[in-house]
Amino acid sequence: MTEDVIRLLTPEGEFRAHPDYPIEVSPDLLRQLYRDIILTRRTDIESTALQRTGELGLWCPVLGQEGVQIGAAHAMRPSDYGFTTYRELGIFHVRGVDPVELLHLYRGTSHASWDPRRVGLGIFTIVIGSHALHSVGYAMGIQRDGADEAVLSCFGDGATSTGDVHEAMVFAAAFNAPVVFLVQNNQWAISVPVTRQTRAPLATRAAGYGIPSVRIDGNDVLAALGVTRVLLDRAREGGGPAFIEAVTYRRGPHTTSDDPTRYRDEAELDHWASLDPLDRLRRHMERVGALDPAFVAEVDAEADALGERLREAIRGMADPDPLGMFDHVYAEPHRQVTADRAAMADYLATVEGS
Amino acid sequence: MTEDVIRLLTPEGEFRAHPDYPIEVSPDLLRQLYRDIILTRRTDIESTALQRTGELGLWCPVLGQEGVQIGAAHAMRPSDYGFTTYRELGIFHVRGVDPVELLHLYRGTSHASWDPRRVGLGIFTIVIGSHALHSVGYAMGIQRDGADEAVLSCFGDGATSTGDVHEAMVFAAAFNAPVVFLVQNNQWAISVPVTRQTRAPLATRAAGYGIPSVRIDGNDVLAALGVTRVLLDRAREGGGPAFIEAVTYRRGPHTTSDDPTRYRDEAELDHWASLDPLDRLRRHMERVGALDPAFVAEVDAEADALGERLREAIRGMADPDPLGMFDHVYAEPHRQVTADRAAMADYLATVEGS
Amino acid sequence: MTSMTPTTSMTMVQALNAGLRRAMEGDPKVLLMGEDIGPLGGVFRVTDGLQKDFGEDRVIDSPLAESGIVGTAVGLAMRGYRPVLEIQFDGFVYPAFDQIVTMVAKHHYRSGGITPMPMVIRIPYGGGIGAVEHHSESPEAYFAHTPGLRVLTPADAAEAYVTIQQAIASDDPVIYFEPKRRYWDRAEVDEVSPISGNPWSSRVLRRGSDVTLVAYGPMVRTCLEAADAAAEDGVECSVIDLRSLSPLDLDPVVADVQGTGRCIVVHEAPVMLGMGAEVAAEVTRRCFFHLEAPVERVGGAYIPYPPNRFEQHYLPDVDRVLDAIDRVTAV
Amino acid sequence: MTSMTPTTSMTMVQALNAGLRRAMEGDPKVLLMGEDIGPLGGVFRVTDGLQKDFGEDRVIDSPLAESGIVGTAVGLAMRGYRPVLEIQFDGFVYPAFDQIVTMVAKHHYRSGGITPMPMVIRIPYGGGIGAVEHHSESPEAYFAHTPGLRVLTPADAAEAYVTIQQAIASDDPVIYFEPKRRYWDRAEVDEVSPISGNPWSSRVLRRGSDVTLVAYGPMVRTCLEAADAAAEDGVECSVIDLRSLSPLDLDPVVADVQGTGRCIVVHEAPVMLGMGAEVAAEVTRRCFFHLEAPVERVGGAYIPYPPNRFEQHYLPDVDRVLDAIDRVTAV
Ligand SMILES: Cc1ncc(C[n+]2csc(CCOP(=O)(O)OP(=O)(O)O)c2C)c(N)n1
Ligand SMILES: Cc1ncc(C[n+]2csc(CCOP(=O)(O)OP(=O)(O)O)c2C)c(N)n1
Ligand SMILES: [Mg+2]
Ligand SMILES: [Mg+2]
Repeated sequence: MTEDVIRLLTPEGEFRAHPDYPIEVSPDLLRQLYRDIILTRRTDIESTALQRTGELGLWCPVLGQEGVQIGAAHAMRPSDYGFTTYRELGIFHVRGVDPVELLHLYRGTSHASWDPRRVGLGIFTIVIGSHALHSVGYAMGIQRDGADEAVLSCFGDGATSTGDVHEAMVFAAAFNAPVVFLVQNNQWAISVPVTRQTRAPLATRAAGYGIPSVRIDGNDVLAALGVTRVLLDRAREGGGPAFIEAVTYRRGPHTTSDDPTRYRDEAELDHWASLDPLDRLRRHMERVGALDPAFVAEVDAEADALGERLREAIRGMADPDPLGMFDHVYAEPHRQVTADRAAMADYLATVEGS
Repeated sequence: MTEDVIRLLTPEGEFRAHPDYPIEVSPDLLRQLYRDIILTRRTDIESTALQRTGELGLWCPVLGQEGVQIGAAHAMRPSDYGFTTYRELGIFHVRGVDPVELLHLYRGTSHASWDPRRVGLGIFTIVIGSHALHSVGYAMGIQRDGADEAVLSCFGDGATSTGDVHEAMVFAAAFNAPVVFLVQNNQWAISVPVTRQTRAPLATRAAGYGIPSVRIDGNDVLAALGVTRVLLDRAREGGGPAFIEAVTYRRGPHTTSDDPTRYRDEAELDHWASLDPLDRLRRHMERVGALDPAFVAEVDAEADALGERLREAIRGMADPDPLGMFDHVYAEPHRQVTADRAAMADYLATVEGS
Repeated sequence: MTSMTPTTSMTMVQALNAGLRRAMEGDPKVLLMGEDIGPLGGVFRVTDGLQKDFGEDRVIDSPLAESGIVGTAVGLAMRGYRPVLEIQFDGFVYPAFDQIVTMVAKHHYRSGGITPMPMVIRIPYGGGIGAVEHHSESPEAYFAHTPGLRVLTPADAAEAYVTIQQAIASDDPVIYFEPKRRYWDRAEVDEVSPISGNPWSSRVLRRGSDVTLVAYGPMVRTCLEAADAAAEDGVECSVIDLRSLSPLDLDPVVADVQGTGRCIVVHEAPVMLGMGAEVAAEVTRRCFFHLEAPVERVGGAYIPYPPNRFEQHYLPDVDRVLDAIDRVTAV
Repeated sequence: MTSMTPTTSMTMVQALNAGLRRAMEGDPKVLLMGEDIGPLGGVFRVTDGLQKDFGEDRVIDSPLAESGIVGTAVGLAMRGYRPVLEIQFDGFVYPAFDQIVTMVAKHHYRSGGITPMPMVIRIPYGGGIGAVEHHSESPEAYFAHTPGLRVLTPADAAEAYVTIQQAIASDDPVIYFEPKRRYWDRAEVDEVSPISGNPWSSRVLRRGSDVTLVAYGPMVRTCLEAADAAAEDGVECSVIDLRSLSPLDLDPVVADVQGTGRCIVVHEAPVMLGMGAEVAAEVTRRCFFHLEAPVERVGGAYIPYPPNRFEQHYLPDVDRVLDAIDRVTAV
């Protein structure tokens, strides 16, 4: 399943250059990637814990998919734009989303996960597949602006079955839009295996639209970085859309509400745990001597601080002002909203008064 | 554009056997196909004329596409089932739809074009692409019945952009449904050229779902017959879905309301007129001596009779009983419909009474 | 209920599961399709164990595509099957809206009565469970405004057990809205008696002389509780469960309002063009000279379903209903 | 209209074309997208000549995919563009329903006010032109029931010229319903004066003391004609054009009904849960002690739009409105 993929880092941590996807692997880069994985993983763990204690309503674990996410996010320029699903903590992290900001959504105080203008990342939607079209439209806007930018559009294997992802590919090809689609094939859409979505590798879908595609090892952070960078560059230069299938695995439950024991084997999990993207990176860093104990300790301390900050920010966070729910339904005043808000204000006043 | 296609009959009318698509070309078969094209073309012409004189509200000419339609329809067994668009007169004809029945729809007296149980053909929908899913569902039913049947699912090049056609391919592949998709790539979706829907040949779409595909010369009635038959047989035997792109051309307007001079060149038309499917068949029949004058005259007479029958049946056809519009909204009684019908009956009685 | 028929205490989830099972046992043409309804048993476990017992051909885990689920079901129905579909959450029915509105709703009509479209589309709906966006919506008015569909919503487990089977038995397509916040409420379910009764009618659950409360689905329990509370204040309320939103049976409401002269309709969906608008318009037309006060509508504000920390304020509750009772009795 | 401003006689198609042109001239961020809107100029020629003058980057012939059209427009709007989309016919908006309801309507809200969604979705709607299936529907209630959208519908060419520009100028998404049977009606259009007025309000077109007729889009002309006919019989009607279905401005209706005591709402869409339900419910609430008769609703039956040889009976016409006037004045 992972044999026919582009891979720059073997499971044993050996680097193998690929002529089409050149990448300069400096110790600084390695340390950056290492740090990003560690911090992403810490937020993931803390968020699961916060959900368990009732502070969050839900959490979508990312364990196992950090490699592709962090690699791909580093392939983006600050001026590029991204669209993702809920399960892309690695990308959120690299783009500079504050996890506290993100957790507002899972806390239930806000639908908005961050300010897209600051991080160059559209707020995500839970409606599967639908943002693939937004990506293409945004890329068509870039084209019309003549800007030197491109879009990274991420979705899951399940999403590839939706009509919207198809129409996104059709539009991207028709208008030669500067967008790179990145499918994280994590083998499952909740309880449904990827074999129910397709019997050919997902990467082969692209050719039918005249879009080039690449299948990569999604647990190899360097492959994700190298391949995505080449394809984003190509898109920026007018080369048009491209498609990446990253073969990876969701090792946690679909969400904290899920019970994966109902549908999958422990053995599968063990196999993929042995391909862990962090372990692989660590092995490589050890090989090249880029992982000194001081650095490791520093990152661990940073992760501890992050965890503590998260817990403090979320625990017992106050509920919002009820009337806040009427804000921003429209950009301009709307009679029905105004009236409903006034009625609610009156009602709340009565209730308080009584 | 038509060079890389499967073709059994050259434009000059020469037959060239293909090892994968064996076909026995008897004089009887040729005469049958000839007759079908002539009669289809006559209904097409008569219907356009009936629209021009106001007897029909609309008509969708089929000129140029009769080859693929009649060939494919002959590949079906009576027990097979088909789903089509509005522009498939050749298929309607071969399956035994009475054109008078069909014209009810364009006359505006009925939405239903025929009794699907009799002709093994779902009534068509104008909502582009949506019936591709019905085809797959029907085929899943065949599978569950363990029946020796298959489905032919026809749509246009424009339809391939819709989410529903994509989801139909996904489901067909996932369930290995006995369905053959047949795209009539007639180069245009109203005023939009096929290059706006795709930059790769449409036939290449199929591989991404793990579905085999064939690109055929859509103006070659024998290729349509031979290829469709092999793929329907394969589907019936459990081989799963297949996909055919028939490269052809709509030589008339999109509908009688359309003005194609706004968007396409005369030269294109001339080119495709030179590839006319009837001319090609005729040339072949002349070569093999299967086109004697008596037969030609007999078919012409049959066509004349058909034309006259159509004109007589349609011209001045009475409007339906107004209360008929309340019939069949539901299979079982429904309070709101009953009430609205009663109110309308009362109202009509008042109006008549006054 | 006073008879000797043995009953079982069940949650609504269990009742639906039992009802589906019985329908599948009774008719081999009934099959289920949806996302995650197989080994997982659905995210709410409504189909728990059914794939194990009826096989993968009758309990079908679909690809992730709602238009695909409904569209292929149209084909299955044309072939003589009776598909029962699960849409995972209310907010994910929209990709299937085209198939539902243009095909499911219209096909019997457009075929001139030749091709029935027996299909049930189950949709867990409504708020109150602290869910994330798109998991708490009440889109029932879209469907009830669409001729050709039937729309049914059970208020409790006993109702769910019976009406899911009646929906499946209907030759018409039924949008079956399951009030997810009531999924875990228990009721006594009679699994023994033959299924009977007309699901396409309203149910009078309580009679009172002062105010008529009209609700359906999740708000029925809320209204029953409000009626209890009002009774303590000396205001006697009728409570009527519409149950079927299409057809809409207002006869019992009209009869009751002719006595009480006061009517309140309660639902979670936005008031603007919600079911309450139809009830108010039609009850007013039929009770014009009996009404002491205008029909009052209690429901969602004209805003998208808010983040869940707002939902206690967004959703109608007992206090909001009592407030409306105060208003109509003050006129 | 009595001023010296020069006006031009235009059909509604021409007025829309002129309005689009002016909006595109005024703001380079405005762009058009849809099926067949380029060289063909749209099946109704509303965009005739615009691609020639503004180029293929601003007048975009899309692939055949409605969800794709609306979904990519969402991305364009996020990027700062103001897309104006054409859905070819009412019956083909449903494949885009998910994008409209879950994204277009909610995005400004869900982004916490950061990302506006200025977008106009033009939809030729309604019947009366003898069209085939799916070409005559009136789906406006679906959209007006959806918080986050604005819904506008012009009744004549002069209105169309102005309000299409106002819709484009709005930072909110607008579903713009064009009454296709009025496409070829002419009116005097003022292309000179600056665009002014509040489109999100109802217009009183005629004042009469006996009955208030409320309509929008295609039925405005029908009501004006009915009012003329009624006047000959001595019944004086007001005629109010709602114009905006969301927001819905019932103030002028309420004020008028407080005088007339009688109100009739007319639309093509099914009466059940149609705009008339909301108008009836709300006008009754606000005019409870002024109404002499219940608010009457004249509209489509609870059936799919029938084959066009039935449409003269299906569609409300002057006689049906007069019949309703008889009914309300008889009370
Ligand atoms: C349109 C839609 N249908 C159903 C769902 C419910 N749902 C949430 S996540 C999910 C599976 C998604 O799988 P995939 O695309 O592979 O992403 P992953 O969760 O594996 O990252 C489903 C079915 C949804 N959110 N949206
Ligand atoms: C969902 C939908 N959108 C738009 C239309 C309007 N329309 C009717 S036919 C057509 C073009 C169809 O092109 P194609 O699929 O190539 O079939 P052809 O007409 O060429 O046979 C369009 C856009 C429609 N019928 N349905
Ligand atoms: Mg997945
Ligand atoms: Mg075509």
